[in-house]
Amino acid sequence: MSRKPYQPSMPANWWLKHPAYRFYMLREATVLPLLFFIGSLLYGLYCLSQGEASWLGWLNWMQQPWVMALNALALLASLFHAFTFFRLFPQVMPLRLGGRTLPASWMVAGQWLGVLLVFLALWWLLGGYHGSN
Amino acid sequence: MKQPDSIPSDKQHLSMTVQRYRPEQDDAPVWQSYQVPYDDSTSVLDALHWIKEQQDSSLAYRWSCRMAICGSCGVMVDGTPKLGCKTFLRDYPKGLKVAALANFPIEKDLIVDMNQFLHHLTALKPYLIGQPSSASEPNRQSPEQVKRYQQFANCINCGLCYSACPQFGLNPEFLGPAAIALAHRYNLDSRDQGKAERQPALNSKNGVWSCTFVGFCSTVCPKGVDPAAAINQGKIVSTMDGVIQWFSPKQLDTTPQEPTS
Amino acid sequence: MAATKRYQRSDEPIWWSLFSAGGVCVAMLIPALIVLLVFGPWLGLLSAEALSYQRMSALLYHPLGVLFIGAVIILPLFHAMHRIHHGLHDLQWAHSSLAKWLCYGSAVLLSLLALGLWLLGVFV
Amino acid sequence: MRQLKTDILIVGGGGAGLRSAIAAAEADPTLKVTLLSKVYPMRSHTVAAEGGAAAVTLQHDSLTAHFEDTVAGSDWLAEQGVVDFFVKQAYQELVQLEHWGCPWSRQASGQVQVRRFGGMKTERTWFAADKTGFHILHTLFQTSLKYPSIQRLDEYFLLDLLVHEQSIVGALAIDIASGELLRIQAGSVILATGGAGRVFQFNTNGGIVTGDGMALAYRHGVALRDMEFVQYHPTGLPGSGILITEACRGEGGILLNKDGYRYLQDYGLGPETPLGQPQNKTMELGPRDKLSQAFWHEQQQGRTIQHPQGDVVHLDLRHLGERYLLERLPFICELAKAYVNVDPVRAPIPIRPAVHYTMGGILTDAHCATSIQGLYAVGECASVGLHGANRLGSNSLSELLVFGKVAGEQAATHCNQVRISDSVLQELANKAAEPIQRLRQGDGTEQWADLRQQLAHTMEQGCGIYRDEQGLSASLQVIADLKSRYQQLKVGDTSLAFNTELLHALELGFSLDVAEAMCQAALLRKESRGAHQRRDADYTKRNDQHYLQHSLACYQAGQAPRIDWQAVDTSIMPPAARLYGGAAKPEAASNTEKTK
Ligand SMILES: Cc1cc2nc3c(=O)[nH]c(=O)nc-3n(C[C@H](O)[C@H](O)[C@H](O)COP(=O)(O)OP(=O)(O)OC[C@H]3O[C@@H](n4cnc5c(N)ncnc54)[C@H](O)[C@@H]3O)c2cc1C
Ligand code: SF4
Ligand code: F3S
Ligand code: FES
Repeated sequence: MSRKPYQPSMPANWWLKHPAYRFYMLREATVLPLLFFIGSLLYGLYCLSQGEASWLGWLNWMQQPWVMALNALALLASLFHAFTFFRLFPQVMPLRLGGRTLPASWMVAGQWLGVLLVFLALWWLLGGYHGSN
Repeated sequence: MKQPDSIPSDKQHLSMTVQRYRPEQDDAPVWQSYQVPYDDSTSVLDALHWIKEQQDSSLAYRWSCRMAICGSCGVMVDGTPKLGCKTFLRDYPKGLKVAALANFPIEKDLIVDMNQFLHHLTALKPYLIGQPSSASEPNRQSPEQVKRYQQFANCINCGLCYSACPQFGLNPEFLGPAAIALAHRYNLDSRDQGKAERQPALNSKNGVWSCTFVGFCSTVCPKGVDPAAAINQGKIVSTMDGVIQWFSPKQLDTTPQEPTS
Repeated sequence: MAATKRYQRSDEPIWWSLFSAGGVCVAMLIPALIVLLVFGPWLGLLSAEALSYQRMSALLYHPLGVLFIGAVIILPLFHAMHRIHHGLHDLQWAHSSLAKWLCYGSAVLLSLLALGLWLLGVFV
Repeated sequence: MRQLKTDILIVGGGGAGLRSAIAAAEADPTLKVTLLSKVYPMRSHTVAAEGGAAAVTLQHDSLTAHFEDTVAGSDWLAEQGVVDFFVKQAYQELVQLEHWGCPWSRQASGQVQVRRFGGMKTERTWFAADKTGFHILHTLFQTSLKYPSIQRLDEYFLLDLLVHEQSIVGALAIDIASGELLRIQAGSVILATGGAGRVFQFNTNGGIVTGDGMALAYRHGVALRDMEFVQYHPTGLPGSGILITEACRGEGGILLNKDGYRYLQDYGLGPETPLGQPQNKTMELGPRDKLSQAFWHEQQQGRTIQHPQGDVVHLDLRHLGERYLLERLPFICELAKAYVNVDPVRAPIPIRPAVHYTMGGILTDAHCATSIQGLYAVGECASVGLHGANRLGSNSLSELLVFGKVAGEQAATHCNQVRISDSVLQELANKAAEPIQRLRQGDGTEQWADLRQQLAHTMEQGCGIYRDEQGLSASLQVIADLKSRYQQLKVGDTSLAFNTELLHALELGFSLDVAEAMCQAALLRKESRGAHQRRDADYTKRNDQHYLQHSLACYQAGQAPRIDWQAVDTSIMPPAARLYGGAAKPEAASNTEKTK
């Protein structure tokens, strides 16, 4: 038989082979540091339920250098995630206004504005004003 | 590699490494390098022609229109899927590697088996389903209505997006970017009433749900089709479809699986 | 083309919806939350009193606190476990439904834990 | 040798082949329709058509007007009965395509929009942006998937027709992927194999356009009609020949020589129209033959522009503005940027004439039937009689649809029941397989690529925009020589799977026959008409007295073809002068009166 198709297979490290794939994997990997932060929150939740001393212990724990370092990583990861996620949004849900599609760049900018507003709101909620007096 | 005599000395040349696979003698693809003359307008396809006509007439590759519209000439250039006729040597002054499209079985040299792709395309009923408003006159469709699906109608079936998509590489049953973009094109067409017939395949595991939004499919698409957008819009459609099915009492009895005939 | 293949509806819409909602929360809320909670005191954005036990339990054990739990713990959990589930497939480490059970199962369990802790705080 | 039995075999998956497959499947769903093509259908060259498809659409337009434009465009060499049928059917066919989902460009009201096209009095060209052929082809291909009776053989190459006692009984093909031969028994066969533009050096055609079907029918005794008429498109890119659609001029693009002068007014196409106000049949919207000839004269007089890839003139679109260009001519912008590194928004596009279309082809009657019982031909490979000496842009896409339908229906009703014993069929198939066996074993010294290069070169030299006796004779000599060298061909690739070298060699064999028919017919047509222009002193004018006739090239093994002549149907509109630009106005009006 003259036909003998060569079946390619995906090498285990395929995701290292192209910048586009590395970018993708990095995006997916943002959830790892995120999980650490969620863990921290769960721990905090537990401590809060255990009374004041325990809560203070958690606050202290959160200021440990290694915890801070990992959470700093989580911050970077969440920002990177936001960067990728906001870019996808206009693709998944193109918004139309009066028969025209809203430019993607506007939608991305709008979302970053949202992040800023959320920050301010949360700051206010957590008592950011206390610091200012 | 020694420079063959037939290269005009006044032309620049570079090294083009081409993947060869001769099913009748090779067990796996091998690489072969050629010194190729080029100028500002030499495309990868032109270079392949040059090799075939001057160096090795057995080199096999597909092509037809040489103007980026027939979709024949997809190859991997330095690991990225490209149309050979729309990729220019001037952009690779240090040389380049040309291989068969990734994720497809290689038949010979740069020719891959496209049948799976065609099969997926067909599975999604990519044609208008429904009755025209009049037998003898065209349907009306406003430019805005055309615009809604036009982008997805521009697919030339080149398959580059399948080579770009690792999910297709991992799971060849995944219907894939172009096929889903085409289904989406018809679903968005104001003249079409076939969504219900296409949806079962799209709703399935190998439909929109195999996609993890790698997004590389849209990056490599030579026609700006943005299949990633089509698929991920399709995820919303599929989710809504599921919700509707869930809440509609009539549908509760019937299984969501449907024969596609 | 008389393919009489039967297509089975995927259950992904459920996970994907949770994943997407979680994705929005992670992108919108988590950066601000990390900055404030982790670096807030350190940067002087928040006073020590702001994060006191009294204020925090008042805020969190407010009936609306459950929304907070949902937005910064539960949905992000599903977001993360969804990506891990697909990541395992991408890395060709696990294709089995076991991986799926483990991923979403742990998201469910941890979510229940979070809710439980919250309820504990609210009612005890 | 594998075997297959089918009712209708269609060779060619372009617009013509697909349309006839659908027509056959609709005519009788119980018939087995087999669609065979050497490339996947959507790779067929119909995909490259940019401009549009013609049909009378607007209120103020009329069938008579479309008829007149086509006949005048053909320089009275069209079959008028056929043209009459065609203009009446075209609209319904375009509507049919709309019903199948073709994304035609629309007006704000939702109605289909029409654009101007060269040689047409009125706007009547339907278009889908500047990718009309692409959208037509994909719409047809996708629609064809609906019909269970259509079975495709993708990437099968037709080697020969099997003809028994003047009736078609099947065909022999090769499965390109495996190199296996396939004997197909068929009740009727439709050839829809496209044109032969690749026999020339500069052409707008894809690599597959090598005249295969023409040559095969011709070798079996079907005449090739009007082969001397080869259309040069005035606007191809230098080097590649890639087409820059006529729609650019329809939208208002202008042609400039090296002095920035709109030279067409010097060639009977004036008066100059104001910028941004193109007028039908005037200046840039004159017919293709006239425009290509004007380029030739400018070149002779040194008024063309030097470009690294040869002499060019400029196609200027800048005044149309970026937004309009991107909406109406996006593909042109893309092509110009990629292939000549010019952004049409900012700079004029260098262009030159390139061979575009073969008006002639396999002789058929008005129902697409050839002289072989059960063998039909349709599309660019056929000469049904629509285009005569010069095709009008946008008539051929409509032709594919109108006559594709006719061919499909005819093939379905006349699916002939020739009884043939298996042994006779096998004998025919064995004989048909001989050439390829010979090529496979060939141990000569000649390279396919060299011969093809020389063929293309001599055609450009001797059989180009302007021809004369000396040049044509020289080309015929070269071709005869190439044909004998062809016997010494060596196919270096000995593999079976995807042996594209072998296929190129076969195509070259077809091309040589077709090219010879072109030159021989051109040599004997001692007049100038439409796309056929002679420079010999006595032949520079149209000569109705002697040459208001079709040429028929009849195959003669081992020598140049015999040329017979066939009367033209001029029953509706008697021959008149072919006028464009300002000169056409009063004339056109009186014509209309005459025929109404
Ligand atoms: C660049 C360009 C632009 C054009 N623009 C327009 C326009 O705007 N308007 C207009 O009206 N016309 C236009 N034309 C002309 C028109 O597009 C063509 O005449 C028409 O598309 C030809 O269609 P077809 O179906 O006859 O052949 P094709 O589309 O060329 O198809 C031929 C088919 O035959 C098959 N085939 C050939 N040989 C073999 C073999 N040996 N074995 C098996 N299969 C074989 C091929 O695989 C292919 O499927 C244009 C042409 C070109 C080149
Ligand atoms: S979507 Fe783009 S990349 Fe994919 S097949 Fe279509 S044109 Fe090619
Ligand atoms: S690359 Fe693949 S995973 Fe989805 S977005 Fe594109 S189909
Ligand atoms: S040859 Fe047609 S797309 Fe490249």
